Amino acid sequence: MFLCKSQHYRPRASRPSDERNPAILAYILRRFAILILSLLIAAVVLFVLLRLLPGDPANALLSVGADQQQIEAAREQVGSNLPLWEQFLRFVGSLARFDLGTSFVSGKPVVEEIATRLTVTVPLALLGFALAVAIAVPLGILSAVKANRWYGAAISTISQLGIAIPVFWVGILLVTVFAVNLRLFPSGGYPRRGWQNEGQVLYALALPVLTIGLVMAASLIRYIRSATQDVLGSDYLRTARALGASYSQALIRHGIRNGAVPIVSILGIELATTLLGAVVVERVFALPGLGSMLLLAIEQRDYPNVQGVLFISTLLVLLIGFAADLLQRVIDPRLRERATGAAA
Amino acid sequence: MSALLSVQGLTVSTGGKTLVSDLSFSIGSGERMGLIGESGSGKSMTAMAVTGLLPANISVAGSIVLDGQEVVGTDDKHLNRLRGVATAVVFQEPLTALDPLMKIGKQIGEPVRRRLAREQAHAPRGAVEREVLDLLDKVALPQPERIANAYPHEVSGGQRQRVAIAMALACRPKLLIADEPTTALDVTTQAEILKLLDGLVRETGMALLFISHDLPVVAQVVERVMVLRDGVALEEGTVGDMFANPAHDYTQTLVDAARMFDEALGRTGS
Amino acid sequence: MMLDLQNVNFGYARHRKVLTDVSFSVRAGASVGLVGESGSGKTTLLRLLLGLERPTSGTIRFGDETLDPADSAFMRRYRRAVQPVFQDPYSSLDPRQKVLDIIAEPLQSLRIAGPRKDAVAQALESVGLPLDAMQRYPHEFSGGQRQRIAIARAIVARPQIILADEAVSALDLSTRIRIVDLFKTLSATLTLVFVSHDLGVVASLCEEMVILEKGQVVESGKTRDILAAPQHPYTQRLLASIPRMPA
Amino acid sequence: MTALDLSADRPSRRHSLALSIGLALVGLNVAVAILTLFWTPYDPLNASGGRLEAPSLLHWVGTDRLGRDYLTQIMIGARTALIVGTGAVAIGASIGVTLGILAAFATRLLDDVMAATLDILIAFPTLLLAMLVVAASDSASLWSAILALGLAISAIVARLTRILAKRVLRQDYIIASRTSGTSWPGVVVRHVLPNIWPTLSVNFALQFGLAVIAEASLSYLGLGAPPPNASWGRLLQEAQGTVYTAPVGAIAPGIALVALVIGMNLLADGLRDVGDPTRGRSR
Repeated sequence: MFLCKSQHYRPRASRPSDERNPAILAYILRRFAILILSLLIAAVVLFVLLRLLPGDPANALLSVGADQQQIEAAREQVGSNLPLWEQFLRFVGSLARFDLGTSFVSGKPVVEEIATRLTVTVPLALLGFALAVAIAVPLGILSAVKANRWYGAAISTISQLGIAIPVFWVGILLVTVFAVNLRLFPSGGYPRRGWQNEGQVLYALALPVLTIGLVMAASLIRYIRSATQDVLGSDYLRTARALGASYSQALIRHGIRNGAVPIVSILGIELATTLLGAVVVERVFALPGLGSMLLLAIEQRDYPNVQGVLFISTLLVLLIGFAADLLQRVIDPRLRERATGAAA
Repeated sequence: MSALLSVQGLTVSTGGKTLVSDLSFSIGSGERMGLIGESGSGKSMTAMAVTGLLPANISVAGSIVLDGQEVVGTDDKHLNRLRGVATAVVFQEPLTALDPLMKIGKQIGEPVRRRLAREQAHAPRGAVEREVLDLLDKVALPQPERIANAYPHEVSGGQRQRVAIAMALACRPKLLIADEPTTALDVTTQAEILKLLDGLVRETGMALLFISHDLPVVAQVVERVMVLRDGVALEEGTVGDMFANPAHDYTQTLVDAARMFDEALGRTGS
Repeated sequence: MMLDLQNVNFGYARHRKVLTDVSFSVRAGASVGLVGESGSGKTTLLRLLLGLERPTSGTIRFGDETLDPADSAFMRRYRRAVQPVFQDPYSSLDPRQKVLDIIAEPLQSLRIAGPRKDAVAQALESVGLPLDAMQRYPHEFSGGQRQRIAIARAIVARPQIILADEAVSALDLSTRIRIVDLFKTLSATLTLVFVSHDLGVVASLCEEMVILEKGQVVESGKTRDILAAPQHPYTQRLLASIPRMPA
Repeated sequence: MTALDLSADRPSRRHSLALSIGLALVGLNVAVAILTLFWTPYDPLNASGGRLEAPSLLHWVGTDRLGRDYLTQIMIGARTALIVGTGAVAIGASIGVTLGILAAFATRLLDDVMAATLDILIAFPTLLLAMLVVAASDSASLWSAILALGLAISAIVARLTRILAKRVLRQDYIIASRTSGTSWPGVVVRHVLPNIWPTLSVNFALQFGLAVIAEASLSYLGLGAPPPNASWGRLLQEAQGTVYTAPVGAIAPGIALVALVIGMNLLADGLRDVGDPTRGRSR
């Protein structure tokens, strides 16, 4: 009654997926091309917008009352005397070499300054993001699974409220409660010697991280809730249950991966948002990160710094998107197939 | 003699709307029964009620005794010991019924593994994999190895439904519930799947609850049918009796319609 | 000849061919069934006949003119002469329009003179729907009634040909038989091209049929003859696959 | 099959409640904004009491550090928020819907290019873009912020419109419309716009809220409307410095902002269901 085949079926042993590898490779290449193209477009936007800034960038080098000769020399130095297209080529060329110029104000290379600032912004964003995920995943799933209970409804209502609250106001409120009333954390500031004193850095970052975590969690919960609802209503989950898998077994075996597909791309966008949300949060807590560098640069009309910060943040955002897209394809075989066709 | 499945006064309702009212029927072991009804007749509701998988906002009253165990009002943990043991289900839409992200071999392996874990304390190495291949072979899928390594979207609709049947077979259930298993398929594929199901049910001696809107399809695989309309059972009887002498006007309409299309085709068929 | 297809081929660039050398013709007043399963190319064929796509090669003739989607003067005449009915009674009616506006759309777009409300009323009557249906929205109707509305829209401009795409497949049996009857009545005065996978429906509705498999015509002719003695193995298999009522 | 139809049974009472609350919150905001054109409790620019006074019968929310009435400034902030939200969404909607419809109708290649470009544009952070535009404009004016936010919204709206329009274009009633002889512009006006409008309008409300928040953030960062135009963001920034002595100032403008944003979202949710003849049916 059982017609036994001689060979044994071993999962992953024979690999028809090898045939698909070229498709994945083709996708990675195409996606990389889009990444480069995006960076180019970003460069154009930056270039155009910066030319729109009032006045000649050379002015920043000059003291009041400079004569024509000094002005010419300064323009020569900055390159603003060249035709626009040549300025653009120079600009792209130096971006490609990661040469972001030197600050008009401090005279230091922009890249150096950015690197220092990133040691504040990146940990802030990553810790805040991790906190948001840690809050949102269990609560999002709970609010979908227990939608008919009061706490399920309460979670989704609170998250609705959460997306209507500006991040800086949450920061101010947290300062009011934890720094002013309870005196548990500092209301702002950052240790002078940075990461050489980890304890103090973490102490200084506690409230900012909590601020970002809470605000991001509010919007993440909604996405995780809806992804969970999709999984819960799916036919494959019903099949698994009908064939004897328990609720939690079915959710773990089938739900996590399927739920992850939409979530991964959302997480990419949210991580990018977190990074940029850090700009505002840094201001609330007076942290010397990328955001405060940008604000200061705008105030001082320090164009190389403005340009550098904007370019680096765009690069980071695009890289996150790139990674999220690839990760999504690792999880979902259907997307891998489609990679061979034209752009979706 | 106690029936394998005994449904008594089943009433399913949600938000004041009654979907199934006071339905009673039973299926003995090895027996094959059909539920016939058009959309909104409550036939799928009934099947889901038997598995105890209706959503929480739908309330069930009456009694469903499956393999000696009451289903209505029993908590999920106990029902889990029935699902996949006493019953297994094949659903209508083979594409969505399978997990799109899991290879077919692994998906069939899940119920196999659960059954082996239940039956014996220790399963020999490779037993699951061997049985998955056997099952693929049993539902007449070509190149079982290749299919086992493929994802659901990589095989055809008919092949996917064979996979779904293999998953149900993996449970070795006493009662197989097939909910419109061929409705989403082409006619030629439908004929193949019906033949396969018929053969498998006869070979294994499972009981079958076959749900369909299509009279001739039901007639091919079951002995006894019940006609549902708007959640109410109109009549019940053997296929031969009922289709020859329908007692109810509605059944008569359905039979007449099916016969009209049949006659248009002439007598060339089976 | 009302419609005449000669060596029609269709394929999307670089992808597999959908239709290969399809030739058949439809006489005025005839009822022709295009029968095929999924992947047979029957839906693509219908799109070609509706002038929504252009054949890669080959010609479709309407009367003594060639069907050319780019020729707007011709297309206006053609659209007036040829009207479709689709499978899904839910997606074929705009959910945000009243039935009156849905049925009147061909009159308005084809700029057909005359009192619109009267024409719509007449169309509703011929499909067996009450006149007060006009002021209601599609979701207030059942699947069978929606299909009647779709048929009313198709006949309101008094076309010569109805192209039906699986027009009864989504309906319950008891409803299906009534819509088939309606098509039967219509086909007395109209040319009917009925695309379907359901041989039973086609057999009870069409005098002629064309059997398609994988984009090719495998057999065509009088329905009676094909059913009595199917020539092609595919037609034989298709016929043998249809479940029958027990005798 | 049958189970699907049941899930569409949603209590409509919840929606009418949402609609009333939304209407009340947004209505109050609009009323206050209009009122400020004719009357405010005090002169917004000059001191009318002591510095950092606590809330009292004379000054319901107290005074700021220059002794100006706080309630007056919050009321004018309502006007600013409304102008920013409306202006940004108007710009975003008109550019976005046009582009989205064009992309949905474009040939495959052009559509691919437009879709990819929109994805890239959306990847650019709205706030950074706004900061840049505001910095690039001569003086930090309200209009440059509105323009920047409007452009950012237009990319999001365009992408959404494109997806929604493509979904509608796949429906059989579009083919029926075309074979009825309706021209493409006619199809857009008769079928596409009415069918994508419910989802779009909800998105507009969401974008309105995000624009209000973004403007507040810009003002908070010191890049917003210059002083005579009170903005909730700037009020909050000023209040942060005096949070030890006058905590009310750091709370009241935030509540006003959150109320407006939530009100807008509730209003849109409620309106979508009221204006939908297919409400209660899914398919």
